[in-house]
Amino acid sequence: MKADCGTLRLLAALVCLCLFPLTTSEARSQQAIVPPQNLRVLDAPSDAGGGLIVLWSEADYDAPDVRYQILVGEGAEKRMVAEFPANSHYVRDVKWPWWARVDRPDVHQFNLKSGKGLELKNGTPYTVTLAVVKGTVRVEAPSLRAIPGPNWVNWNQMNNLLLVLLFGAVVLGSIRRAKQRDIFLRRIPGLDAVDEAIGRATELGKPILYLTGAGDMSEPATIAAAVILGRVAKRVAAYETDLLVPHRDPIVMAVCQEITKQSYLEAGKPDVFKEDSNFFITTDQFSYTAAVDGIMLRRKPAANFFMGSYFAEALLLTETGASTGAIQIAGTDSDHQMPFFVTTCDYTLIGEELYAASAYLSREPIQVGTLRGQDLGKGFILVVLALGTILATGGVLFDTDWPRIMLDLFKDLK
Amino acid sequence: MSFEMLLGAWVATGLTLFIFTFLYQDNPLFKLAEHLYVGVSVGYTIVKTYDTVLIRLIYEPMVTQGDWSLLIPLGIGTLMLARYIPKGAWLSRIAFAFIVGVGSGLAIPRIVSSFILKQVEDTVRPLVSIVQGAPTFTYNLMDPTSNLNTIVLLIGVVSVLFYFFFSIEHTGPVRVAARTGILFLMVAFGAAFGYTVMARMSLLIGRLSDLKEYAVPQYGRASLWLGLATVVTLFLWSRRREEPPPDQQ
Amino acid sequence: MSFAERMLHIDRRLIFLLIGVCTLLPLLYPVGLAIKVSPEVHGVYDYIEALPEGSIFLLSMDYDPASKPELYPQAVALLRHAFRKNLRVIGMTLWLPGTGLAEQVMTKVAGEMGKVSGKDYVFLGWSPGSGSLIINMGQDLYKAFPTDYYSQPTRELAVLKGIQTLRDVNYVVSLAAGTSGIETWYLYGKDKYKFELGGGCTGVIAPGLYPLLRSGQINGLIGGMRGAAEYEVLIGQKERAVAGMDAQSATHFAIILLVILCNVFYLLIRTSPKQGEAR
Amino acid sequence: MIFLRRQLPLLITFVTGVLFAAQYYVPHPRSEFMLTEVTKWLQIIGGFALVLGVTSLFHIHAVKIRRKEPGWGYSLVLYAGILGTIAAGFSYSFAAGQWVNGKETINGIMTAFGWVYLNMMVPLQGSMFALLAFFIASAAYRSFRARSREAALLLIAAVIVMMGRVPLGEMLLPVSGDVTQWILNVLNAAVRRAILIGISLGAIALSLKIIFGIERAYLGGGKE
Repeated sequence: MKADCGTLRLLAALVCLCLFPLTTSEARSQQAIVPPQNLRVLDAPSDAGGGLIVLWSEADYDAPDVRYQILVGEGAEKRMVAEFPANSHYVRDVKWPWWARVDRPDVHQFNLKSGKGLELKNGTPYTVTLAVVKGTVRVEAPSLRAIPGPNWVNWNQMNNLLLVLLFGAVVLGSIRRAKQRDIFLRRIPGLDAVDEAIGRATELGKPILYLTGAGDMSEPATIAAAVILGRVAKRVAAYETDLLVPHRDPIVMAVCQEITKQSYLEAGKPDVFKEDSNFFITTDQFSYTAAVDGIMLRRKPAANFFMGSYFAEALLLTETGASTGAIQIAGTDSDHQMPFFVTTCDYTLIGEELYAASAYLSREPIQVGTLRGQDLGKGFILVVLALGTILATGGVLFDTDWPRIMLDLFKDLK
Repeated sequence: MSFEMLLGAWVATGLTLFIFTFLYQDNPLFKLAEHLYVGVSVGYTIVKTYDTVLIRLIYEPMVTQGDWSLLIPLGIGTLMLARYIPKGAWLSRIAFAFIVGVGSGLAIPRIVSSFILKQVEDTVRPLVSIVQGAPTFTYNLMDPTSNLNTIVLLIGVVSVLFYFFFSIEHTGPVRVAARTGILFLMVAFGAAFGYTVMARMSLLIGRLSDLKEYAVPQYGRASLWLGLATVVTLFLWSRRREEPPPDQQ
Repeated sequence: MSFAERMLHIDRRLIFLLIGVCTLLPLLYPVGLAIKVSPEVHGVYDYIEALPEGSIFLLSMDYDPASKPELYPQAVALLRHAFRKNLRVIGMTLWLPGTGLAEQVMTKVAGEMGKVSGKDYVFLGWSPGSGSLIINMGQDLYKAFPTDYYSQPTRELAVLKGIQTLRDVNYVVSLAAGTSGIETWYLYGKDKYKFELGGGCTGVIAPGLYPLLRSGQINGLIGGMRGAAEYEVLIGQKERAVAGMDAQSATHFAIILLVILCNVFYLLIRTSPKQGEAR
Repeated sequence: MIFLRRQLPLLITFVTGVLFAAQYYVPHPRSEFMLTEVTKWLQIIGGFALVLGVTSLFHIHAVKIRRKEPGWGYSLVLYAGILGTIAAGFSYSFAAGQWVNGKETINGIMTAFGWVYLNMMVPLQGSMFALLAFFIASAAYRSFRARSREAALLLIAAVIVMMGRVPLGEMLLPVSGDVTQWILNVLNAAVRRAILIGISLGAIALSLKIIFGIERAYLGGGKE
């Protein structure tokens, strides 16, 4: 094999020497065809096995009209599995982050994977070689053997792991901190609107309607709705206004009943607490809606609160409420219903504002800490966006590659 | 036309019209159709769950293919049903713990790569492009990837993120950013609003197309006859009620 | 009560009537307005158009009867296109209540194109789990669906020859009416198994999918009945969605008119001096 | 016993959570095998969860019927719907010559179960949501007011999109189509992206809290 190569190389050199005087102007692409240098075949990293990578140095003759061929075989017999122009397949073309790169960017890299027409079994040695073809000239590099095998770590995803660990630490740390001392939360303007609406209902001597949404007690929006109900009930108790809370979920009703009772107690008005202010209607979406609409039309509440998660019924509820002239305050994380809440209600707590309002009121360390942790996460992303844009722009302006050192960290490359 | 198809057309038309009577006001015809709807959906769910889960996913692989490892999920699933036995209810927690644990574990890294890294990656873009070898600022609004749109997008993402900041006071520059954020939010909600109108109208168009189809003589003009019958029933019902119906306004 | 207030308090059933008429008239007397095709819909169409014969196309019909008018025409158009290109089609759904509709559309379109179940296409039906189902399909398709909807063992089906996991599928399109839809297919599917993903969805969730469209996580998006109509135009078989577009135009303009009227009256009430408190 | 009831579930959540989060970074076939098996299990357990979902409905309406609460007749209708559909699902199809077993069609012949689905469930659910079209219209007239500058902006954007998404709008005002595209592709995408990032952070935080046993609401239900 070695001898073969030597002869070929010699032959190629001779051919080139003969041609040289004719081709001085097209020098580069007409370089001598020599076997590829520094050929290496390795087990592909970060995979479940069944993959090999072939690496070799760039050559002077790398041009579109020269082609590389990859040959693979189990024994001595090899067959061609890929053929491509010589100016393609570099390390820099492989979509791997910089830390997972196996060599310098200008080295050639070809990934062999088990798939259509090729089967690479783990643990089996394979013979791989590379040939260069130009016109009728074909030279082959010495064959190499490699064994594909599975790996325990996918290095391409390490940035993902790093971010999970970082964010996890931030969230858990914030919760711990919130347990030790007070964390600042800004006041949510929507809460003023809540107080105002209760005040107005008292003036008019009309009841207040409070809905907790369609979710069950496992949904963050429902939990927030229950917390805010506590606040509303406390105010309502102080003013001795009527409170109506129709429910769609028996468990949510039971929880809310407790919360309401507690609020009346805290307001020093346990005697005005009515057991039936929280009541269950039905689980069916539209039956519930029809029933609540009926309550709105008959009792004409002065203020309607829609907190929690809502589906298509949202519009039916708020439209009827708006037509009775009630002040309407909504708070929901159901983004599909948000437009309707914003246009039909006087004030809407949008998405996370609902959780924030609940954390603000409850001061519960887990809620407050989580909110703080998420804020820090958002802050981190904001910094990445700003810095990343500057670096990316710089990279284009100055035609450099080094901004990748940071940018790759925030890409999903696998 | 077969008898089943004819009957089907009449039933479908009738039920559609019963639901639509809600537009007049809440009434027994609507309530009937609504409860029937819930009942049929639940019945359908039960039959499908039986057929798919018990037969196709458990029985067939276990008995015909001998995959006895499926006894494990069967056991965990049964634990879940222990919820209904007061003394054994705590057993269901083991099943929930398993589902929720695996679910959370599966979700975390995938969310990071799909919805955080991918989204950040697409937002972080150079603010200049190379056009014919020279750095140029592209400002074609209709090209979503032009540099101008990249800037607008960046401002939008940043300002909305600022709006949802809760642990700092909204004053000074943060206030400006948050105010910009709310404007962006409103435009996006507007777009959602327009699109939702389209969606709901499509549903109505779909139902009315069906009614139109069933109004042809082959179907015995089901839509027309049943429409008439519904109106008459509704009229009689509202006359029979002692007190006048409460004003819908 | 001022004029504006009286106008705002007209019986809402009159408005219901207006919308009913605006929908019904164009359905009875169609005009056939021209429909422009958007780049989002072209994304899906072009990709299917470029797939070589025999490629694997998976259509996941993740909707229930509530969204039938929007997504059923999309499913019909996509299946017609795929069968016409002689792709091997896998049909399924993540939504239990949509099983019957999905089965109906598969058999209907396959029947009209002369395709045979098991040979040219397979309908896998519904299976529980959503995310875990998709992962399981990505790991081993035959484990996730040991049999198809008709209880035929999937391993023996000619149409699935050479397919082991989702990695071997060339194109997945999810027609989604909500969660357990396009996002789920990305999160638990494409993220790891790297197939190409396209989407079709109801109008309600369409705006929320644009971030994924921009970042290339989905290569196209067919939005609502309008999207379906565009696809019908592209494959040259204009049907229900195109027929609905006139009615869609009429109702949209009716709504726009109503919104404008509402705000005019609202402004009138607000600016009238003694009605400061009126709402 | 306390351990079994309280600590064991938390321990299971912690171990499975960490294991399956870590699995993502481990491409080894053993880790992949574990993923294949456990997702298969989850699929089956998911089916059991569905059963849980519908049982509370049975209970609520049974109580209504037993106590003869107002409207208990409708609860009977609901039960009839459930039982009728189940009966159809397990009936014998004479046309196809076999048991229906939850199939809508057998060899291209529609079964009784398929009939119930297509002629009852599909029109009922479809019509229920079609009602919303009417209510959007009445809300458009009665309540979609520009109460504030923000709401005004929302309505303007809505009107543009409503015009730009229908042929008539594009014909009368050709620019509306392009403006709609821009709003959706740029302004809307920016907001949705920020919301998506926010929601994702929230979801990750929640999952982490569940794994570390800080959030236990999901364990609810059964008494200790």
